[in-house]
Amino acid sequence: MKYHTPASFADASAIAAEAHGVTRFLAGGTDVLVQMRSDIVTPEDLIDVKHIDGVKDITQNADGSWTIGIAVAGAEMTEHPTLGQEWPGLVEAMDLIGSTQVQGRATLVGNLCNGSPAADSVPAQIAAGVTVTVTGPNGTRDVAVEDIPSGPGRTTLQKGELISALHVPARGDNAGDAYLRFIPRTEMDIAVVGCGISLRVDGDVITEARVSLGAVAPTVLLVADAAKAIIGTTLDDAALDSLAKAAEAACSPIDDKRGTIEFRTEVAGVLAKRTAKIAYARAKGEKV
Amino acid sequence: MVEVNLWSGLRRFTDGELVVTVEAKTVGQMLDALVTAYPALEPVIESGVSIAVDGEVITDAHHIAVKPDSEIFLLQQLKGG
Amino acid sequence: MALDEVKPVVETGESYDSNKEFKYVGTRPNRPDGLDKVTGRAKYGADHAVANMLHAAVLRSPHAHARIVKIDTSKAEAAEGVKAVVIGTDLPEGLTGGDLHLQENTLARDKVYYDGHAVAAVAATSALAAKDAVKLIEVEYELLPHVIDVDEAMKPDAPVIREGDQGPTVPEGMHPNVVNYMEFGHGDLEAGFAAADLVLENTFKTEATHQGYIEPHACVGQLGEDGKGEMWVCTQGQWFIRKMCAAVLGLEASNLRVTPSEIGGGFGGKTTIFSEAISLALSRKAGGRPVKLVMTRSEVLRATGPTASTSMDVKIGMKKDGTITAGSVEFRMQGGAWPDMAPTGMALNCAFASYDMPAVHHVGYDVLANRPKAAAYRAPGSPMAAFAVESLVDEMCRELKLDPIEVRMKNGAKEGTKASYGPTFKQIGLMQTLEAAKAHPNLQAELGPNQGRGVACGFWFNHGGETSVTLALGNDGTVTVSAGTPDIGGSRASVALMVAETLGIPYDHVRVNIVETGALGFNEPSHGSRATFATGKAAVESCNQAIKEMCRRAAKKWGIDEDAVEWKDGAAHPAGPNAGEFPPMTIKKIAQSMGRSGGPISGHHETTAGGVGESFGTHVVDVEVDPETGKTTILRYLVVQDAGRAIHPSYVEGQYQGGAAQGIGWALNEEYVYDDMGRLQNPVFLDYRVPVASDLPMIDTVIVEVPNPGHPYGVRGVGETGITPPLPAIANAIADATGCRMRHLPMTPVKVLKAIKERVNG
Amino acid sequence: MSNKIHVSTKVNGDEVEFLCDPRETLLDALRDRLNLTGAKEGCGTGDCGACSVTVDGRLVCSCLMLGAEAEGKEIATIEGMAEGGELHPLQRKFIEHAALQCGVCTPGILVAAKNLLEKNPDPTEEQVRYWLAGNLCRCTGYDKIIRAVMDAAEEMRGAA
Repeated sequence: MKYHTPASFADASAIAAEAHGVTRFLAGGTDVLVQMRSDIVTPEDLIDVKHIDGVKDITQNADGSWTIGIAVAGAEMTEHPTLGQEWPGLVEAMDLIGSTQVQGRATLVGNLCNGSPAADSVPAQIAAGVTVTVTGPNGTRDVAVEDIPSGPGRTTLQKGELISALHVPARGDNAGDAYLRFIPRTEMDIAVVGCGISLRVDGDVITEARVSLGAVAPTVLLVADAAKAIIGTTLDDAALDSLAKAAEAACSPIDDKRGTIEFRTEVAGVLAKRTAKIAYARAKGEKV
Repeated sequence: MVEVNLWSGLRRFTDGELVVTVEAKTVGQMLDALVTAYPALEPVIESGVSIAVDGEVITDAHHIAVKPDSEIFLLQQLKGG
Repeated sequence: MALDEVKPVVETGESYDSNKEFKYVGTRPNRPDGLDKVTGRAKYGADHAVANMLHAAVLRSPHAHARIVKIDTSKAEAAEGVKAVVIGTDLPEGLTGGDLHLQENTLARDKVYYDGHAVAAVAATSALAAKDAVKLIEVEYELLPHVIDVDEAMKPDAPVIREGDQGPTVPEGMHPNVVNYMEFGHGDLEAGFAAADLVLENTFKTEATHQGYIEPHACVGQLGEDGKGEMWVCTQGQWFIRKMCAAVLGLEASNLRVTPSEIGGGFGGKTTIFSEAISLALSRKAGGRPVKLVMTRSEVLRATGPTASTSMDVKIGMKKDGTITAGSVEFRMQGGAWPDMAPTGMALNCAFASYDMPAVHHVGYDVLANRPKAAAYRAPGSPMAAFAVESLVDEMCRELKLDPIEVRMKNGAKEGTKASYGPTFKQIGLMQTLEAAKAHPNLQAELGPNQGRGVACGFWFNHGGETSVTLALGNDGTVTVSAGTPDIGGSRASVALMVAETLGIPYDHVRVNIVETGALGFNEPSHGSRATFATGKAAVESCNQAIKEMCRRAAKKWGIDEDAVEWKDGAAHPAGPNAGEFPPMTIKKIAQSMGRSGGPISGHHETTAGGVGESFGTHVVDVEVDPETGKTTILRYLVVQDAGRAIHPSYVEGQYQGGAAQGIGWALNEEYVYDDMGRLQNPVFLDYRVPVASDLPMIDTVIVEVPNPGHPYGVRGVGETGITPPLPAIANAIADATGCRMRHLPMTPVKVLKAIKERVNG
Repeated sequence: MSNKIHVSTKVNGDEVEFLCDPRETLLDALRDRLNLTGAKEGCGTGDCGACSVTVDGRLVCSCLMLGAEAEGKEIATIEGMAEGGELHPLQRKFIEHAALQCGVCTPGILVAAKNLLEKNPDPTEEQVRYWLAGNLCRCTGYDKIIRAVMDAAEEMRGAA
């Protein structure tokens, strides 16, 4: 295995583009090193992107949007003084991944590029409308997060491409987000079901919403029907019930060691309701 | 002579007897005497049994004394964790 | 040998008066090895490195059951840095019985029996080189049908795992996978059931769990052409390692010197060998270079010794007033692909041990399956048995609207009870644990919606076993104790306390060393809750021997009869006014002059320790179950257990808390999950879910002390009983909270939610 | 093997350097190259925390970081926790509270707990439990560990 420490995204992309064998980018390494250790993947070229300028920065832009460096660790997001006030769901989702130790290294982009349908931060990213900049041999392009994963362990990134920045929209007024997941323990598990919701209210009425579900399909889902079920409502019981139904209807999960089809479907509805309540309360300025 | 209580699964090796009487002063002698009286018990005893003498479970201590009034039970072998 | 020639050495029923006031016993000093363990200095299995050392890696079967057609190791042998490769046929032939089984499990010869079974191993100049070389070994397998589930393995059409291993007690006509059969009981079962107002019968299942010690198995083995070798290894028992490695490799036991490292947890799983003999075989092949072999976590879960999975039928009869009239069980347990590994016999013996019953009957089957060779796990068999019996008792209490503690007090075993497994109990403390549980404030805590409380009792025999201890007096009056039972949870401290108490010297004047096999007589491992009991007892006897010698030296000095000298407070004293007037001669003074008064002074004791006292416990747990997700949260947990006497109460509490935590994991989330191909699906801590810190509340403890008359300080042994009640206690609490009776462990959210929905939907 | 990487780093305040294979983890480097065996490998997958160290003050699993990544960093391990001959209050409290049984998870838990108290000198029981959720202990049921951390925190607050 060759270990590279490029100083620019262009160099990183070039190394990957020219590589002949398996290539991995190394940011936090909390997935890559596990795969190496477990003999699942031993890359021939490992490209450490942490020596590129700006990858550890969290920047709020003039329009209120955020640019998050691709090597920013979960703990750095949690400790940021204002990011979590605007996007608590996104920060909490990232914070749920692994242990305190994992938080010291794991990144949003790594979580996304690992391609797991159960990735905790991804439903929150999708709900928040996060986009990424992809750098490749042919320059850069911007892509919505929901268009990155293409199946378990797979992404739409092409040979030589890597994510070079992550953009979180401006939060704006009267809005809130939340992420909840179900795990059998209190910590240290992979989500059996995850749900991220971001919404905006006008008074008591929900005017915008994005609902995303994890671990219930081959990729993390953006569930338009679930959002429709609560837009225009005050999140009353009927709205919550139709939200749950829409969430359940979107599920096409598998039976595995972590959960059954029946369980995942049922709990997707339960979590959607619980997540929506938190996001709604936050949008209305309540402390949750 | 001492009385030995067997577990009921051993009945088919002892002509149906569940309590047998043998001549012995130690646990080891008691086991030997059981095999002499009922040769079919040998593989069972060879593969390992525990013995309770007066309420105390003994695994390997075949030197322990048995007396005519001792309460003796043969048990499945007990191993600890 | 004629009967008269044999002089019995030990009688049962030795009785010590331990109802005394103690100066050291029962106190909580810092443990002697604490400093090394909080500074990172303590050396565990993988922390050892020696000059010229090679590193090993093991190739393991990806199949649950297959014939090995061909192994080609040539590419691996040619790889850079590789110094030796071994396969099963490199090991000596002709072994039988348990030794053969150990050898087969060390390296498969003709057949692989489970996913993870070792097939070949490489020693190379670095761990990475060894790991790379293993991938170059080519194995051709002929796949065979496999079976994982115990009930499936007993069916007539189940694949045959081994031929010719059926024990003599197995009834004719049973499948060859049934390798042992047990049956025992007493009383008139039918009359008992007839006398009952309520007879309930149900089937319970538990899945295999792993001890989950945090330290993977690790060793450094060195073996020369002359058959002499050394081993550094993390183990519960260095003599067992020596005995088993010698048997597997055809060595003379005393030519192998085994040094135990500090041990990072064992819980029964480190009482046997798995890969240790491989390091020696590789070393011999590599010209005697030392070989380090460290398992990965995934190897630990796939290829060491988890506990049995079970399928259990229980039937109990109860009168309206709660009197239990009869009970019967039939347990089917698999312990992997080799016989006598499932703890069926012990499970049966423990099943009704907490009850005084006029009629009991037990039937058990030991069954083979294509799973790893089971090892002991904390009170082997007892937790599963308790789950089945204590769940059914609780079900009956609920149906008859009786208080679960009162019913246990009404029927509980006590001194004089004919135990369910035959003999008559001496002093035991079950009733006292029930009384203490009843009086505990946790019983008064109010329960909210979706919350429930569960109670259960548990039992373990405890164990004495083969034990050797020596104690040597230093020239300044301090003492060194050489013990053979590795210190897993503070036993150096408890042994030092008993020695300090017996000799009347300060605790920190006693150093307890855990020594290698060349330095002491044989010792069984630290298993069966025996370290503090048996090593402690032998240490006390060693003290007594040294005291006798010290008194003799004083007597000689004083010119009086040695019987006229007594030992107290760390000094020899004239026994009474008639003995003459001499100032006490302290241990320090005797030690300083021992070279001149007859030579070094030591004491030693070797015994198969008798006088074992059983330990009972009662647990009370409060849970909350999320009705929408089926997730159980432990709100409060109480452990009450009879310790006999707590030598170092902090470490007794630690055993109670640790046992409860393991039981909680077993009850709720831990299990071996297999796919259709018989491959283990969760050989990582990510998915083999042991409890984490945020899963648990504080675990309340009450130490009950009903001294064991068979131990000089009343010790019973405390390590194991604590894991037995949590399984049923939590099931009973979940039933209380939800109305759903969970009969299949673990009680995962998936299963609990399903049960809740089925109940709600009728 | 020709592609070994030369790494210069600081461990417990001391400048050190080592050569390692690019595949070797920081844990491998600490244990096998620098003979600092206090950090343990319990799982190799970041699930047990026995290998916890801090890198530039950030708590990490050293099994989830490459040795090569240590270049220019400041690493702290259990071996550096006692200053001079004096135990850190956490180390002392762990012994006093019997917060260890087998002790193999102890170095990782101490390193993690120290990092917590540096960030939050007055944590609640729940905060301690969640902070340490990635440090598995199979012996104690965590009770005495949590008590020892809380007690050490209290003592340190008093001393501050």
